[in-house]
Amino acid sequence: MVNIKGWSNDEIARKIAIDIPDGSYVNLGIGLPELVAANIPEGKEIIFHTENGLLGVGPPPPPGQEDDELINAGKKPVTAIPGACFFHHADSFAMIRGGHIDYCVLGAFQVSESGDLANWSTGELNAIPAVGGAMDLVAGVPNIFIIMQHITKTGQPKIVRQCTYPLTGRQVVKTIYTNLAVIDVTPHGLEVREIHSGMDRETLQNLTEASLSFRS
Amino acid sequence: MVNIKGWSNDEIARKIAIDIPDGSYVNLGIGLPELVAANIPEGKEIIFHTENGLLGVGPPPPPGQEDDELINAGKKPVTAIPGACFFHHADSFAMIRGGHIDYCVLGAFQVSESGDLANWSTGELNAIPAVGGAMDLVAGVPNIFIIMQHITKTGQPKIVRQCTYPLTGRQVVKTIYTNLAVIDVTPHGLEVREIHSGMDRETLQNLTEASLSFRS
Amino acid sequence: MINKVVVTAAEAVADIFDGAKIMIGGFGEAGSPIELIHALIDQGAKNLTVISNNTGNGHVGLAALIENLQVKKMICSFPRTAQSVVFPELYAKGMIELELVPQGTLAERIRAGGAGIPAFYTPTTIGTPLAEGKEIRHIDGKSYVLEYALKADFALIKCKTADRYGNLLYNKTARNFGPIMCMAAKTSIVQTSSLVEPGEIDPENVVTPGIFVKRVVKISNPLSENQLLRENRRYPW
Amino acid sequence: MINKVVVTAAEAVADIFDGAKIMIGGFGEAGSPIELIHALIDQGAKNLTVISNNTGNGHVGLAALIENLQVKKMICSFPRTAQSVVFPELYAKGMIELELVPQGTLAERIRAGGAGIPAFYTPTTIGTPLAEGKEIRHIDGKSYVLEYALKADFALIKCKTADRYGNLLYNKTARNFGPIMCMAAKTSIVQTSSLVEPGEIDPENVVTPGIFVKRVVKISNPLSENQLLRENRRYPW
Repeated sequence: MVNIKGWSNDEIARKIAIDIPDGSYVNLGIGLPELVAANIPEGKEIIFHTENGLLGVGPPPPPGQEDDELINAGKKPVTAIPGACFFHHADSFAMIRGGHIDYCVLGAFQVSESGDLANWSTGELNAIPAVGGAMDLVAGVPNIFIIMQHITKTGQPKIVRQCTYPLTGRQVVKTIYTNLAVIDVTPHGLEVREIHSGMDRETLQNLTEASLSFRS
Repeated sequence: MVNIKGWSNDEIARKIAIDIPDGSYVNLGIGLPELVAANIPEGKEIIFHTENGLLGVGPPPPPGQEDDELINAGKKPVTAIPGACFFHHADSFAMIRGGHIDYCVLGAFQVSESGDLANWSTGELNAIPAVGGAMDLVAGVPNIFIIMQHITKTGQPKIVRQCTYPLTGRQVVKTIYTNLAVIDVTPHGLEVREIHSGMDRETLQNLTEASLSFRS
Repeated sequence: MINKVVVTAAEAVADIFDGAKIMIGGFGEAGSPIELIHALIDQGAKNLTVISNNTGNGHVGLAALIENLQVKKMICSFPRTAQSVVFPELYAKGMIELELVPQGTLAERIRAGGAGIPAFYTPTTIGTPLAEGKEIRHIDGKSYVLEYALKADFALIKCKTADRYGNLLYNKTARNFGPIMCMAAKTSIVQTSSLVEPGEIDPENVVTPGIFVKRVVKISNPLSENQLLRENRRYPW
Repeated sequence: MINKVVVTAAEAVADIFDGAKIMIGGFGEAGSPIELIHALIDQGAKNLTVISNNTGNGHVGLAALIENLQVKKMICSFPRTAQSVVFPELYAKGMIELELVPQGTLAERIRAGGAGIPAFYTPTTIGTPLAEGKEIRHIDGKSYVLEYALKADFALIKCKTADRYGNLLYNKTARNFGPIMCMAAKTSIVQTSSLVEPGEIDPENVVTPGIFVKRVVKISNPLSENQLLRENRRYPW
């Protein structure tokens, strides 16, 4: 195991926020991905979608002003920006499945070298399966970004040749943002676009089961 | 040919209006069927649907108060009752196809003894085909009532063994209201429920290609 | 005169029968028709199949219905949430069935049920274990699974404003599954905080047209599930 | 900053290319985006496939586009109305193709195109000539035909109120195909009588969410097709 911490979660989220073009419609998964919203650079206007029926998600409300009926997909209280709109679940997933949401940022258990994603089940026998909207998002949104730690808490690689966990979708991931590197999924395999300054290529490859190429 | 005129169009429409239960949701076809709305008995509340996106169609507006953007399926100006609502075409046909509209009243070129309906095309070679919402209505609405003259202008029967014109739907008609009789389509064939006082059974049968039975 | 208003929640759910298929609105707490669910607990119908996005929280609302052993099977997309304890326990014991459906497919199947579309193709689940055993079809070079419509005998829905025709307005993200469940259920039962005269809702703004609604009950101050959870309440109390 | 407002109708339709598939809103006159259509006549794109419920009236709007020989094929449910003269003439001469689609199937195919549903089953047309050659499937004892989604390169839509995000409100029965066509077209172009600031449209009342709209043009006082017909006008004038 390597002791490098690499970028903070906010730093990773910031990289994603920079890569998402001005004017995009974006859905953020529950947990880490939610950090992206707070890291959008000044002057860039991004519209956030939450699959439970709101386009134009604003920042969290001030304490005491939470509304039980204004929440995001993670069931956390949010606000609505001026110009927002509410709609029902079939319309919300029409936006997703129909390819209208430009970017989606999700967490992951595993990503494979061909961009397969496993993020809904660790396949444990007694666990209750729960999928939510993840499979719809990867099936419908053209640009799937993954935000995650590069390895598991026990040091296992999360970027693998083949996912061993049940898949959320096949060949769906576009770019993986970890604490150690930014990696594009290309037709020729995984290509490292950026590497943390405390990392060298060999160490990064050692922490990654799938083989990496490096942009020169 | 027989010279009996039978019931007036308004009298036929009135019979239909009496047969539609209080509280029903009803779609009226273009032309003759529109007469039903004006003949609803006092005290009965019927909600009229028009497939171009309005539930709660009211009476025609007073002259000079027409609104080009408040029309019915026949493109005639209408009004909206208090409690009406507007919606888009996919939602409107969800009401129709989903079985939510209780009754639909349509005109017909021909009705067969098994309840087949032909009302969209006379099959002429050079005619431009045009179907509108008729096939959706007969596929989705559980109770299809037909309002029409018993025979054509040239004396041909319109109630036939087999439709010769292209079908709108198979086994869809529930009751036929003509100027001469009210006829139910039953599993045992056509059953005359009411006959115009100037008509006898034999004459009616002579004006009808399909064979009729009579409720005793 | 059309008047879909019934006076009590008990009256509204009285004819729900053993073995009924029931859609229950809500995404987590938002939109959960808690008073109608409690009335159903009092009423006691058993062997229900419930279609709802989640499985309830704590020991109130949908969780209490499950805890009361009235539910044979859940059809949902996300059966565990932070505060969901009842379902996981019964599921581990094999005392309740689960049909897991991706959220968008769940919504589309319900909408299809209401719209008279018996089945449709969707890209969701292709290449995953949830597509196993399903019919797959290739259209224009992409793969899709065949999914069937969902319908129900009853729907229990919460809204903000209603009139006697059953026209509905919802509140913010509490709208979620309400409109499509009203479409897909034979008998849609709606609790509303506010009851108005026909025409008071602008016809341009109606979210659920009255044609999709059978009964409306006024519940002026609906309980807050979050509040009940904080107070550790259990239904029946 | 997101700003979908473009200044002129000419600019809004400038990139419509020869051979494009275009959805045009409206049910008869109601909702017909007459200024956008006239801009498309001025622009001159040819060999268009047009998806619209009707084929226009008199010699203005959609009828004028057809008369100007820019339309190769119409996909519609009702190609003849009392005042439709141009299409019947060209059709009789074999100068324009027609795909006839029942109105509800047309609406559902467009909605499917916008919702990422490639195909679905419907009971409409079963037993009729319009089902000939189509795949038929039996589900729960009933027969259904398979219908495919409709998508388009562009949509031309008329609305009442819009903001710079492209959130839209419509006027009465002029809503008709607008919301679903905005969903199904890659580039939805909308003319609006009124332009407001974001937030002025209540988020509960938005009919078309801005995500489905690419361009908005303000046309304060749109022409009345009926008025033009009464005056026997022809476009180009």
